[in-house]
Amino acid sequence: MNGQYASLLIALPLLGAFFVPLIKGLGKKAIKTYVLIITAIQTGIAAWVFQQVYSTGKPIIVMAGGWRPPIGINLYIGHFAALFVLIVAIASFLMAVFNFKAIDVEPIDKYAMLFLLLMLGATGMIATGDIFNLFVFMEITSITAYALTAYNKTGEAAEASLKYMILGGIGSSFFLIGVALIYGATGTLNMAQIAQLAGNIDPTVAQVGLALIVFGLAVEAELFPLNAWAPDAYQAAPHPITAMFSAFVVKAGLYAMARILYLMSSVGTWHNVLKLLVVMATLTVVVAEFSALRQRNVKRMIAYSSISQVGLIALAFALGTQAGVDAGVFQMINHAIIKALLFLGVGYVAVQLGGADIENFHGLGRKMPVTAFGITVGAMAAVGIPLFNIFWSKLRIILATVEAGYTWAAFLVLAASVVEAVYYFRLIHAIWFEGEGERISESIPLVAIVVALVILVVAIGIYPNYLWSVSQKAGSDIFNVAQYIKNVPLMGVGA
Amino acid sequence: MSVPNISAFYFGAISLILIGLYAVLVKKNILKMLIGLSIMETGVNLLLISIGYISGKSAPILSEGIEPNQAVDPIPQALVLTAIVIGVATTAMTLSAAIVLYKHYGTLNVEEIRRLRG
Amino acid sequence: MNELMIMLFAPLVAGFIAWALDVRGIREAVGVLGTLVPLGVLAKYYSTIAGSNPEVVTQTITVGGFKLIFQLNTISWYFATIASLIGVAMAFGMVSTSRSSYEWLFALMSYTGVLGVFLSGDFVGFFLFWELMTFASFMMVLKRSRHESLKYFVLSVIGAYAMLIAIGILYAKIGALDFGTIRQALYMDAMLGSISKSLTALVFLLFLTAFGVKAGAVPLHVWAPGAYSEVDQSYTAFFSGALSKAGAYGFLLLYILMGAKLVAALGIWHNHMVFSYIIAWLGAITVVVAGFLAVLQEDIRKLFAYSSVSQVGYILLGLGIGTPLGFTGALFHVLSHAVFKGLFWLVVAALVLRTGKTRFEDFGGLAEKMPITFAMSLIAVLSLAGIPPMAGFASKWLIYEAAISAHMPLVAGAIFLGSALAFAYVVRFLYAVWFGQRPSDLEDVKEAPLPLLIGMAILAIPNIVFGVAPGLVTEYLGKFLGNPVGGNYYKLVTPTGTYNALLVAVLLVFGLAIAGLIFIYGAKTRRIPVTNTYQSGNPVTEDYNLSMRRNFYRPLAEALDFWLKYSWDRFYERLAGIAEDFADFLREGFYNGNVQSYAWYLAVVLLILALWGVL
Amino acid sequence: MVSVLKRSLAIITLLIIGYWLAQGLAGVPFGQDKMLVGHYYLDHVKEQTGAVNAVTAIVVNYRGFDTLGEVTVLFIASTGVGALLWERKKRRTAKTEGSIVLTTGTRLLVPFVMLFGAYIFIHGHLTPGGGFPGGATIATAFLLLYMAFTMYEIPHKAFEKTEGLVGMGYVIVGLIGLAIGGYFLFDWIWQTWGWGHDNIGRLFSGGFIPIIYILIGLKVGTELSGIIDNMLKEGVKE
Amino acid sequence: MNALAIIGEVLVFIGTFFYFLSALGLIRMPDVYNRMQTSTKSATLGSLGVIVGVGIWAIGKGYSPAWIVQTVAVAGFLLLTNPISAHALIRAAYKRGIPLWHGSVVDKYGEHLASKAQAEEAEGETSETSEGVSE
Amino acid sequence: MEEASRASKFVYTFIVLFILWLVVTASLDSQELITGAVIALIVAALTHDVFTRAGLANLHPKRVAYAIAYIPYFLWAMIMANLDVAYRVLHPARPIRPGIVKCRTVLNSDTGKLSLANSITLTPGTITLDVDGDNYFIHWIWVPDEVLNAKDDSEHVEKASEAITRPFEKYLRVIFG
Amino acid sequence: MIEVNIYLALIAIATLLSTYRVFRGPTTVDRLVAVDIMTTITTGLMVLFALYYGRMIYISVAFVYALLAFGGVIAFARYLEGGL
Ligand code: NA
Ligand code: NA
Repeated sequence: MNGQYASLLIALPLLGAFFVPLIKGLGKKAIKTYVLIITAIQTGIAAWVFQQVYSTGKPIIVMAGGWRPPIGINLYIGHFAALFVLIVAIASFLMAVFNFKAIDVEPIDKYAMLFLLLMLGATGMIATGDIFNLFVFMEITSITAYALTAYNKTGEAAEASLKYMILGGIGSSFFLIGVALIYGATGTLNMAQIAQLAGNIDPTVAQVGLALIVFGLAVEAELFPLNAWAPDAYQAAPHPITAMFSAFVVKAGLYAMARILYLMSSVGTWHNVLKLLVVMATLTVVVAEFSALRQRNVKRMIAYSSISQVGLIALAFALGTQAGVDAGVFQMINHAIIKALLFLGVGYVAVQLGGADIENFHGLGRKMPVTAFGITVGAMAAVGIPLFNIFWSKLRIILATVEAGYTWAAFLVLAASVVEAVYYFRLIHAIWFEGEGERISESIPLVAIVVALVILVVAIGIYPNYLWSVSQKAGSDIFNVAQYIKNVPLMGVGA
Repeated sequence: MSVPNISAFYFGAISLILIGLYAVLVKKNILKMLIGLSIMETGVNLLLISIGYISGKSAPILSEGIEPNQAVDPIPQALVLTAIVIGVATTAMTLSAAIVLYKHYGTLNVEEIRRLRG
Repeated sequence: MNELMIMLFAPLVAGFIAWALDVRGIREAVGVLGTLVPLGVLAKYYSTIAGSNPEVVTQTITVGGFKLIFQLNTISWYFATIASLIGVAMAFGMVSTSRSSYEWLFALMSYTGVLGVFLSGDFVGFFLFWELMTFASFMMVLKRSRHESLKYFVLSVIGAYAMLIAIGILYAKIGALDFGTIRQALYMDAMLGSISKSLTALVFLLFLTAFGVKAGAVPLHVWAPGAYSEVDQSYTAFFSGALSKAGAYGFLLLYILMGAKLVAALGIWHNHMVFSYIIAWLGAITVVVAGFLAVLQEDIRKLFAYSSVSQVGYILLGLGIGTPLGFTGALFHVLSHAVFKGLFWLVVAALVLRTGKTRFEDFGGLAEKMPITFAMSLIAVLSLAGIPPMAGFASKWLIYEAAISAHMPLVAGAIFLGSALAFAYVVRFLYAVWFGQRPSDLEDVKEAPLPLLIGMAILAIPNIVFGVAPGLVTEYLGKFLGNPVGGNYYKLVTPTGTYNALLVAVLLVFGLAIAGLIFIYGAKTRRIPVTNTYQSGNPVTEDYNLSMRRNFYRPLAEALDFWLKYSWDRFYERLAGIAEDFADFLREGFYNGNVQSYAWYLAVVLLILALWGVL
Repeated sequence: MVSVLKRSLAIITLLIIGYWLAQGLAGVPFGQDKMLVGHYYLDHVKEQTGAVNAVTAIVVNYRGFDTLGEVTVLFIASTGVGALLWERKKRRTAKTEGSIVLTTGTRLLVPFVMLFGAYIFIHGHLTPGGGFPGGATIATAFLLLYMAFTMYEIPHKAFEKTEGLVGMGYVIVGLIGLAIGGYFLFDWIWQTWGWGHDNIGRLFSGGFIPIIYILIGLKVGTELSGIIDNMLKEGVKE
Repeated sequence: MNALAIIGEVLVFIGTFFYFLSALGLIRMPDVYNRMQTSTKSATLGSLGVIVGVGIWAIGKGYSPAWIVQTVAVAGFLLLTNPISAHALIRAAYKRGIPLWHGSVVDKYGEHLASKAQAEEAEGETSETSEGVSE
Repeated sequence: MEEASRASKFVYTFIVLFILWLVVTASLDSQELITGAVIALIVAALTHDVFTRAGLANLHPKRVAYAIAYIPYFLWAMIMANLDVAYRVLHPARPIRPGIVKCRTVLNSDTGKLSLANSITLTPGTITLDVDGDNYFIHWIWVPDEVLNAKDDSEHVEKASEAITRPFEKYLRVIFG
Repeated sequence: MIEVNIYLALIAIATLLSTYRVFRGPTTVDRLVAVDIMTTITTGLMVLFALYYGRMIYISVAFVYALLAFGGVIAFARYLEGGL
């Protein structure tokens, strides 16, 4: 099989989604199983792609339609994309298992389609090498997200979805203005070629264009103060979807922001943009942590926690150093695992006990010990306790931040982390040391997932070497723009 | 070209974008805000199309004797086609959500639609 | 070389096994075994470290792109061995006092953490194990008390993050994380001065915060009384005896890594290094403040908790003196505090286990019921009170000598005052618990169980051995510190004085005799009828009933009222309250639910971008 | 008062933002030739894709990947609307019948509108049409039916299945390209088989463009109709 | 310039003039009903003129005869649809209760609707009473 | 007028659609013709039932002839209508006397009624407001005296129909039956 | 091309007047009528542009436009009378 078969990553979820109407009549269970199978196959393909990229050390360039860039749209599946597409697939697979327990609202066939397309959207955003195609995949992702946010059809769900739509709509419109400006200035949409030409763009155009693109993506990447939609959406969305939002949807936006940011690094005002982003990212962390502090709804609390962690990743990316980007990628992976675990756990509790309010978590250790254990491990990892995975990435980020000269940012972020420690502490205490309860039987597949994720968390915590080397490769995929340009076989149109 | 001299098309496009954004920022009825979003999208599409225009050249359909060097830039037009469809899709979604919202809340006033907060 | 790893992780792995199996008997056996391993490895390396040709045992592993260095050298061996000793004692104690595999897991995890801190030769490992030890000990507290554990946790996290930033700054400036390179670079930079004074001061302040929290230095001590009381008391032996020493070790590290740079940056004031002077005063204040507070406690756990804080203050004080003699004293006190305070806590563990009581007023006359425990506590009392020939005396004496020879009379005064206070509270402990009238519900109290007694014995022996032969310690430390103390195994000679431990040991016989007399006659003379009379101007009533067992030091408390009404505890709580109010304000104000406001946020960001572009 | 302040603030803010955007646009002068990749398309579109309409060639062939995404977006909207407005049983909300003028007009127009829709998407490579306007036109036919007849409903199941099948058809055309030409969405009809090379400018040309546009046209038509259907109904209590 | 071109151009001119008239009617007439009276007809005729005019003009300019076919098709389409939309609009106006201009002289439709409603009401009442009796 | 057979309807629809295809494409290219035939077949198959009731009967030569004759007649009426509009719009006094009148038609077929309504709408001063059975309700911009002064309803209808519907009906009755 | 400009001027005036009615109302139907007129005028304008550029293909654009505008107006009208 040649590298072009990596396009199956796009084709399969699409085929999978389009096929759902034909099996609509088979019943809920069949459709959920079907989704599980599709995500499993997707995981297989992603694993193959990952193996290809990491064993050869070369990116796969998928040329849609057989046109060489910049004539056609190309997918750039380098070290980062290969890694993250795999994460997207795995997370989707796990949540497909969770669907069996968590999703009961009709119409299930629509849910299944949207579920697959959410996976598709994030995959496309991460893989694409074309800036307008990025817009298209971003819209696929966000419109799917809008629909899924509202899927429960409660008033709150619709409210959350509308908020998301309005803010996302503004963001994407301005993103598109930015794309228009950059296109007007360069005459191309191919990312590699834009990177090549970025230095020659009229400085004003470049400044406005870059700022607008970053602005648009920052809405998706949940940067303060553009993230006000996020807690509501996280809270209102079906539990597996919330986990997917946190595990990869927001990351796709974040990655896209980082990718474009670094591609445009030869633009004159680049460093100013970075500074602004550092401020925004730091504020994201601080505000989100403080907002989580007194939440009564645990799902919302973890949503805020997720936002703050994402802010941390954004901070790492905004440092403009290799160390920062590597650390950011590392944190991305770890955070995906942790938040999948946490949202899975919290969602499962909400399903079993009828809500995600903190009262439902009293005595959870006795009621649902394995889930409780998973949530606890997730919480402790999120705080950054050693022997759990986040410790390493957080450490990396702080070191990189101080190294880049943003000691104040490190101060603020860590101060906010103290707050984070407090609210997770409260959660853990509620779970293990408050309240009473009878043992409830826990679903075997979910328990298996929880345990697997816990093992992963601890395994990375104890032996982070492999993942760190992967992160470094993925990080330099983003940071090393010259290599990126070299890797894309531009046919030299207009040059 | 300096700011005061930008073309009428750019001016129109920016105006549409700003009018749309104004509606989003000021109107209390969520449907009006959504209409504002649509106006913004229209403005953006106009902007995209305007960027591809080349004075004195024709549509990039190479029939009726039009040669490649007589045509305007086809790319923005292709992009706008896509953007329009995406806009339609977004609008459909927003309206459905508004319908569901209205069913549950009985209002479309943004200041009353805030059960999720904090 | 893998022994270092085995030694480091044996307790952790043992803890996990104990936790996972959760079978009574096996759990305890595995736990004890796990704590014994490090001691064995350390013993094996004694000759390498302390032999005529001292070698440094180094092991390097790469984790997550960081090179983690573990070193067994004179200092780390010393600290690790102390920790291991307490660790073993703790394990034996826990066999009797703990029924929870949860506690076994985290107790042993914190053991690994402490060992890791001492053995780390680089900041990543140091930070990692520091966090691990903090986390594990926090989990121990969490089990008993939400409030105290939260306090401990928050302060610890603040400390840890302060350290992280300091590490980050050093890394940013030096580009390395291992102690060797950092030390060298900072030594060079003391002359080059490429790292600014203010930045150096910042790093110092951050480390001070980090280590100060762990050592329980005032005003960062507020977590300690609660945390030390609200865990299994066998574990407190380790908590107070070994874990708090990590803070002391951190201060020592400051000297080793940054000493020259700190002197260069912060300067000298009246012949004292400024940074060092700060540490000394931090120690002195801690000694006195915590000493007073210890005296005023009515709960034996709280008493020893404050006592621990006060005693660690001695160590800081000794380190702060900044002379080799000071270091010797401080490091010696690390050992002696560990063994006597560990012993105390095991005694407390035994008392709590057998009586279920913790307040002075509930105790009395237990010497007959628990004679061995009493004997053990007597050793501890003597050592803590600084009565020769116990280890406690030798170390305090050295610190005192160091303060005098460094011309720090105020600091020396603090030591003196601290000792007086210590005497005051241990005497009360001795009397109120062991002598006097036994409450009727304590008639059935039995002697402490055997494992606990073994644990006590493990700690009692060093108290005596290093008390009688303090030269063993000073000679070992002298290798590293340039032999500031002369004499032999039994005799210490400093520039300003001499202490012959052996001679004093002879006097011990008399001491024991006196104790015996007190014990025998105390029972007959103790009954003091409560009359409606006045003592020191205070009426003696039911609720103002001064006795050894109740409100004994209340007049002191009243005298200190002007000061006691300001509580650091309340200060921190108010701070936390402000933070929470701020959080709510932020949350309600920013995420106000109105999507139009949210749209405005977007517009404002665009406006900022625009202004930044237009202007 | 607050409202006036808010309005003025909004206007000031927007004017500054607008000025900033204008500043950026001033660097991309209107009416000038800014093409880089565009030239390539114009120069090669006929021989490489067989389409006369360069925009179509870009949309379906050169940047076909975007269009696949675009199709997906509309599919998502249709699915999402269906999900949000889902009820176990639904009924039209219409209260007044259309007059005979409207109903008869609709009867007359519907076949023609459908025919015209088909015309638009089949001629996508020759005229400014394509799958989306064609599909929208077909949906207009259904819209007219909904307007005129209060009880009218599209055949949902058939439409949903068509949507799915046609979507799969698009992906499969792409996959055939992968199998035959080695690239996803490769135009095997034009480039491998060489069909229609002597027909440039006539209907039977443009490689797979007409095929894809037929698929898109049907898909868009059914999807938009489905959206209309969903929005014109409300749930019925059983 | 030949005769066809001139005819075409004149038609276009007439058409645009009617566009103008149509819009003017929109302004000048007092209520929505009368606005539609003036504007719908003029706009349709204007379109007819412009569109067919373009077709003829194009032939005159030597373009392909397909022009006239296509323009006539568009014109025919407008001829069919414009009155339908005008009808739908005026009906909507009436059904929404927009009152006739005060100068209106007769409203047969209103009378018709009223009598219809009356009949329906009577029918409803009888059925109700009959139900009541049967019980 | 009776309902035609399915086949008749289908063929009729196909023919109309194919002609429309020719008009829309404005081309006689064989490829267009083939495609047009196929599409017309498909669309006719889907919609013939909606499109027509009379089927091929509509193509009776007499009807076609009348239809062709109707075009200039109607156009003329329309031009007159617009001159009338021009007069009313441009006249400074704005001479209007509007009202809604009622007419009755003799036409039976739906298509006929539609054509009548559209014709009315596009011609002098009248817009079809609603059609209810055989009754047409028409907004008239200048209700003439004889209609206004009718003594009863039937005279009103008679006079109004005389003025509005009759002129078209003589053609439309033949064309649409 | 001066002639074309006369036509454009007339069309522009017509559009402006209609726009006035769109904003002025007073009823929704008034606005809608104005919009309907505008769409009709725009259809004519598009055909005129086809001639201006000499591209017949633009006529089909006008056609589609007229069709969609018709659908839109009908939809609004039916909505206003409660027929949806
Ligand atoms: Na959008
Ligand atoms: Na119209």
